[in-house]
Amino acid sequence: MEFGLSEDQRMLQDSLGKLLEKCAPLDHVREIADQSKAYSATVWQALGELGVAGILVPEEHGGMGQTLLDAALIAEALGHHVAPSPFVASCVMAPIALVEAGSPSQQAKYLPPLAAGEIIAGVALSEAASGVRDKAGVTASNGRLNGKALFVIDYGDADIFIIGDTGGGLHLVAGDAPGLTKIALTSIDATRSLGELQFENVEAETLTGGDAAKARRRMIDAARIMLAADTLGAGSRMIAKAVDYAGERKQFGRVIGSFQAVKHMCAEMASELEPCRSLIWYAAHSHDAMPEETSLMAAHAKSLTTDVGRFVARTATEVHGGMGFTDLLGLHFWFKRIGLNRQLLGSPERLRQEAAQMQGWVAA
Amino acid sequence: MEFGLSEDQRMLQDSLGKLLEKCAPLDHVREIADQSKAYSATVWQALGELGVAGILVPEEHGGMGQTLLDAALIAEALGHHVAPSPFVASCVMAPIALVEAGSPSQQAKYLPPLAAGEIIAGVALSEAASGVRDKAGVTASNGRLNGKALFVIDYGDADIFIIGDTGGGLHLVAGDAPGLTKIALTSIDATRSLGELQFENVEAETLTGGDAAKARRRMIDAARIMLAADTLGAGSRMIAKAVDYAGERKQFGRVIGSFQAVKHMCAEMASELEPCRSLIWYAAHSHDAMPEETSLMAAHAKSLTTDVGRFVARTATEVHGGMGFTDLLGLHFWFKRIGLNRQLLGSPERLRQEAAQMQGWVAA
Amino acid sequence: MDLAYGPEYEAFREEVRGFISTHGDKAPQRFGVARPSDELIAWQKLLIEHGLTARTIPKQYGGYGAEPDILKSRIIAEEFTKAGLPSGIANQGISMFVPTLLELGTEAQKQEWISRTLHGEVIWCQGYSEPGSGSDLASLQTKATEDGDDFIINGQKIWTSTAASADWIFCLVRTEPDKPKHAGISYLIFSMKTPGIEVRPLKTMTGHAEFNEVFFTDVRVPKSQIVAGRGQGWFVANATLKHERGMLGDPNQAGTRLKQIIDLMHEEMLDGERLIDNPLFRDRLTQLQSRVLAMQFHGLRLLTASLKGEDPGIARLIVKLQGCEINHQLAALAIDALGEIGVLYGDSPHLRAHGSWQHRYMFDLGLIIGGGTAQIQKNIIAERGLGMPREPKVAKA
Amino acid sequence: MDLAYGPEYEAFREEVRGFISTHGDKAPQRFGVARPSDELIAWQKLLIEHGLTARTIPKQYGGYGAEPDILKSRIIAEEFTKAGLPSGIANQGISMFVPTLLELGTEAQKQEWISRTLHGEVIWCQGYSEPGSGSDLASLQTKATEDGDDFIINGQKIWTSTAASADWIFCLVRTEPDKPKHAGISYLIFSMKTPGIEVRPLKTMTGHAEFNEVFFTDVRVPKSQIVAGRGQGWFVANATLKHERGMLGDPNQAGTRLKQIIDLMHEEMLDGERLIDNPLFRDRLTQLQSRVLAMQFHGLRLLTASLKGEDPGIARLIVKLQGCEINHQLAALAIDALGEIGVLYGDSPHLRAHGSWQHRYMFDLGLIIGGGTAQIQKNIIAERGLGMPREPKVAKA
Repeated sequence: MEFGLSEDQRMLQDSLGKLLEKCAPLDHVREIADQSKAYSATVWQALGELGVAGILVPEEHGGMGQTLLDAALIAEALGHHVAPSPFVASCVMAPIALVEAGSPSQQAKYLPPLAAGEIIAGVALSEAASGVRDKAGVTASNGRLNGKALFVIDYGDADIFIIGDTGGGLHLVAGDAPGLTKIALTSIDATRSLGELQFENVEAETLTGGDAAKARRRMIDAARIMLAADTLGAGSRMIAKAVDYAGERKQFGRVIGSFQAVKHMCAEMASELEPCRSLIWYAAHSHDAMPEETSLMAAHAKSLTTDVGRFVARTATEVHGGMGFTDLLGLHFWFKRIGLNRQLLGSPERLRQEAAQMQGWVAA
Repeated sequence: MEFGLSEDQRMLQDSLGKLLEKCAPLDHVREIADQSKAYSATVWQALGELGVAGILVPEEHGGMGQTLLDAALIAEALGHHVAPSPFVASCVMAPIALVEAGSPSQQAKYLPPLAAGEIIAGVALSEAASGVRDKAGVTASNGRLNGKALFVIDYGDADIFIIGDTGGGLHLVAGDAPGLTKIALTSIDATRSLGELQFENVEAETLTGGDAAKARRRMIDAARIMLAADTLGAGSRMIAKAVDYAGERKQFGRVIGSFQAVKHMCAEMASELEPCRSLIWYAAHSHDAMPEETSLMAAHAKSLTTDVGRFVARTATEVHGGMGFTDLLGLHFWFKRIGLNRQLLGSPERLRQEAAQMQGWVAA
Repeated sequence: MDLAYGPEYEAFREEVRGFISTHGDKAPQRFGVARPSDELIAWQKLLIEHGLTARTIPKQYGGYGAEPDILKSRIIAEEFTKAGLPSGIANQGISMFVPTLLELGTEAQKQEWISRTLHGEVIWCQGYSEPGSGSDLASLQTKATEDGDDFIINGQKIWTSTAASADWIFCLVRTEPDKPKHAGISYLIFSMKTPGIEVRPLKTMTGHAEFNEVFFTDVRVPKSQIVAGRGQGWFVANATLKHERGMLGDPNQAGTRLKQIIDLMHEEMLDGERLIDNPLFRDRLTQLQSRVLAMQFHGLRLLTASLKGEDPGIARLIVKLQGCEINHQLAALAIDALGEIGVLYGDSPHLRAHGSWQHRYMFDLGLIIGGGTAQIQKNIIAERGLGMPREPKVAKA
Repeated sequence: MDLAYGPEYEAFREEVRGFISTHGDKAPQRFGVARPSDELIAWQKLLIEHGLTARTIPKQYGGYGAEPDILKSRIIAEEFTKAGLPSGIANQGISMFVPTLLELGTEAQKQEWISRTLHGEVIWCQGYSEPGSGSDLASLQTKATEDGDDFIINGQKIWTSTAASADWIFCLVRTEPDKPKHAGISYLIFSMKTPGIEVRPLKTMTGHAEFNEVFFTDVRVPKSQIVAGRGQGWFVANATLKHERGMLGDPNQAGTRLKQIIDLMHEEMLDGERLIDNPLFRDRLTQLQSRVLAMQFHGLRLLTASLKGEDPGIARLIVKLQGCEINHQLAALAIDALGEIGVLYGDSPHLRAHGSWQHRYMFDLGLIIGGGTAQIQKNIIAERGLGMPREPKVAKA
């Protein structure tokens, strides 16, 4: 019985932390954001050297073959450093899609370059996970796609896209396929890239090697756990920053961290966020070890963590006073990262409704 | 333009406050509660001398003919003193029923003794206001009632009952009518009396002088405003008690009211509760002056105030520490009064749903 | 209780409506920019002449010279809002500096500044907060050293909203460094063109530079440009801040936003269903409606207290805390109801309402912090409103 | 990560199950009363003999004498809970006094008390809190004055839960009034039959007397009945409180309550609809389920840290605050879902679950306050967990 991280996992956390501190300092994050770049090539390359791109890709395809808990630790570190890098789609959802639903030849063709970080994959599953807005939806027929997909993750400069259609299937499309129109979507979070894809009779490679419905379920579950972990990382960093700032900033002749109101704000943040860590670990672990529990646990993990995340983002900003509201300190990068995580792939309200449905609590 | 209390209303508040301080001290409240009495005859009589029983009864029937805002000020004072007295049913709902739906002879028969406080009227409208539980419901046919009514207000020792049936009608039944079985219901709040009525072919006097459906609506609206006002009174008393206690109790060498956490708890209570006062005033005023707005305003006033009430009841108890949890200080009488108000005649969730329906926000 | 305004006021309302129908077409279409356009200046002049702005400011200072009448002011505001017309120039010079000068300025200062400020000829900015002095404003460090008949000012101000376009600044500086912190401050006014002043835009989390930092390096200001005397600055600043605090947490603004969300939830569709049909969002909407209504009626209560010259006590102290929080919660509901669309910003496709909900969500957080953080507000409510003890003095370490 | 217990432990689980199927019928049906019945005493003896309670307490003190093994303890707890059997006598003597004595008592004290306490022969109560000393326990005023070989005790204790049925008390008293407050306290044990002790039941807001007040008037106690020496009482008390704090906020208790609410919401009908079909209550239920699950897994994390001998840091400090709050919220949801039925109490008709939801709603508020108020918990989390500064010392007025 061990509910905790292995030595290897702690080392992974450690080396990731050091790496990101070095290659993704705030100034660099700001640079990427100011230039509206899709991601930081430096960070992506550095992560690639640690094997992040292939973390979930089986070893026989050149990956690390690690568990989703390892991926969650990476997501947490990325959130902690507001790292401007692809991850959720390209390193988590796409490998799962190919492993679960790709044919052997599709796996052989795409998994090795994904694992090596040579190609980036965007994923379009928003309509399945969050519901349909603005008449989005992609239909597949005779290997051709039509319609549009919104909120494509890791969209910017993606080489391939994996698209969920309205019928439960999964398809792979080249980033430069004829008939494909790409429209960047600007969100509050300038550290990650979102976009819209419009399809006019676009040629697609359907994933035919497994149960696409199951693969989609597992992609969405995994991505939700990643977004929760990203918020955990961003939130814990905001708490740390608030505690640090409160220990330095003086008002009325004393550091503000000695005022009980400020202390209690910090204590409340920590005591709300810390249990989320345990829930995320469990959810991530279940993806490999107890897959029948994962959908429920992923829904719980993301809804609780992103709700707490909103509270932390706001409260940590308040602890920083006016400085927290400026662009100068850059605290808002974490605030916005948490804001985006909350809404992507299922809002808390929607996830709780799904959780109720899974448990048979909703009358047909 | 004047949104505030008149001189007369301030005098009413003042004399009521003094009266209740004298005739309903905590020891007396405790005595009534310990002996499980329906109400305090002393308090009831003293209130009667001020004209409380007839506050809403027209002057031609021996009452004061005042507005619902005056009644709300009385309810607030009763909550403030956790007064063990009939009021909401006997002094508010029953007079409204008779004025709106009683025939001239019914009015002449019942309003004067009600106004004089010589008889007490219980009212059974829970099923219409809160929904049906445990198969409650009263049917009327040929002047006879059958079925059962739960959560009858001002139940104990009532001389007459006004009953809402499942068809939208209102009926008057003598407290000792043959076939009527009376069962007391014990709630957390020992200062007010609730009961169940079971009817087996009970003879009833149907109110035939007006629009019973409209009368029921106005009875429920008025009662909800009274319950909100009662919570306002009880809540503001709990805040005052918390502030006082925090100013006396010393821990760690200083009064606890000088700790910022305690100060902020008190500030939060006050800043949540104070706007409720304005909302209650408006809702009560609308009952006389803008009746088309009342149902919506009553729903808002009761849902907001009783939600805030729960927060205040809990927080004021916490400020009192262990002492707040004991029976000794008697703080729990207010806590429980607020608890009962919250659930009676429509919970906050239900009231908000009704408010949405009234505004056409719920699809048919 | 009487929610009617009475015949005298309804007659006044008709007058205002008459003005609007006669002159409404002269109102500038775009407004709200820091520097008033010629059109807006002309409009302001027209309004003053008709007693529709600067109404109670004496004629000799360029105002209309009417007796104060809160209801008439309210009727003017109601009618202008209803007609969607700008109610004249709105800036810190008019809302904060003019009342301060009326209360505490010398006759010469009033003559020099009030009329020109009212007529949009002089634009002011406010130099109060400093990077090191936020909640603890009295700890400000900007120094004014004596040099003959002048002060030499060195230091830095922050959160100065219209600094880039302002002509003059009203500014708190430390003139007596040896006195206790509250007693060493003076209130100076000087031209923003004085050599040694540098204005840098201050970008906030919204991505926009709604504020500025202002740096002073050896800025020379005649001693005569002081308001209310040396060491009186803290007193003057508090007179000014009274006017600012009244502006934050306006419940009518929340009412407008509530209406926008109600519309949004009727229009937006998710999976082919209107958002208003989602019971959870609808419940939150109704809950916020309760709070907005309560604060609107609360505003009527405060208005009545003003009319009667009564001190509304704690009822007044809670307005900023409640009002800003409700606004922030309204924005949060809109974002949540919009789901993934709610995170879009800037000039994104699919953006709703120009991204204003996200902007408000962030900017309102700034307002919760600014003008007295929520923590300071709670201190004030507890200490002044509930009479609880002040924070005890800390022992010297 | 490995949530399995492994073969050794699964074998142990089988042993426990074997015991339960062989001996389960000997378990007393009713338990939880302050004074153990003969049946419960016999059951306790059987459990100790089989190493199912008092497992790690040395044989010479009447325990089973096994090596500490957190997982085995957990397995025992799991199986007994599953079977609905009492896991032996549960009282403050066993949970708090015995571990304290093992850690800090003399050999003679251990010999005298531990076995008899474990076997239900001696029942203890705890004399810590006083009316004037709640959060600030160290300010306690109960005096123990020297008189030859004895102390004479005068004062009052409160929140003493089993005082009425207890044989002995472990009690904090002030033996050195001149020393700083933390250094003047001693930990005494004495018989509740000593002359001068009066026990008065203390009724709480629930209407029940779950606690007592204990009054001491010239109570004579031999000086030898001290644990760990004079002036060491604060140190001893903290050793004891460690054991108490671990018991508050148990996530498995919350899990049991959650299941009860899930059942309740499936069974209860309002207007002919199940409560589980009300989207608002269902959402709150699911939200609380998230929090309960998080705290259950959090418990596994703390268990793992214990197994490894690691300090879980802040993760441990938050348990009481979170756990008690979640329990309180669960009770609030049940009450709300029950509507008007939710306010019924005592022996009312239509009452559900014997009124236990209202009882819990109130009692849990007591737990939020007791054993370190939520405010004290937040201070601890901030100061010890996050390393924030302590409240500064107040200047003498």
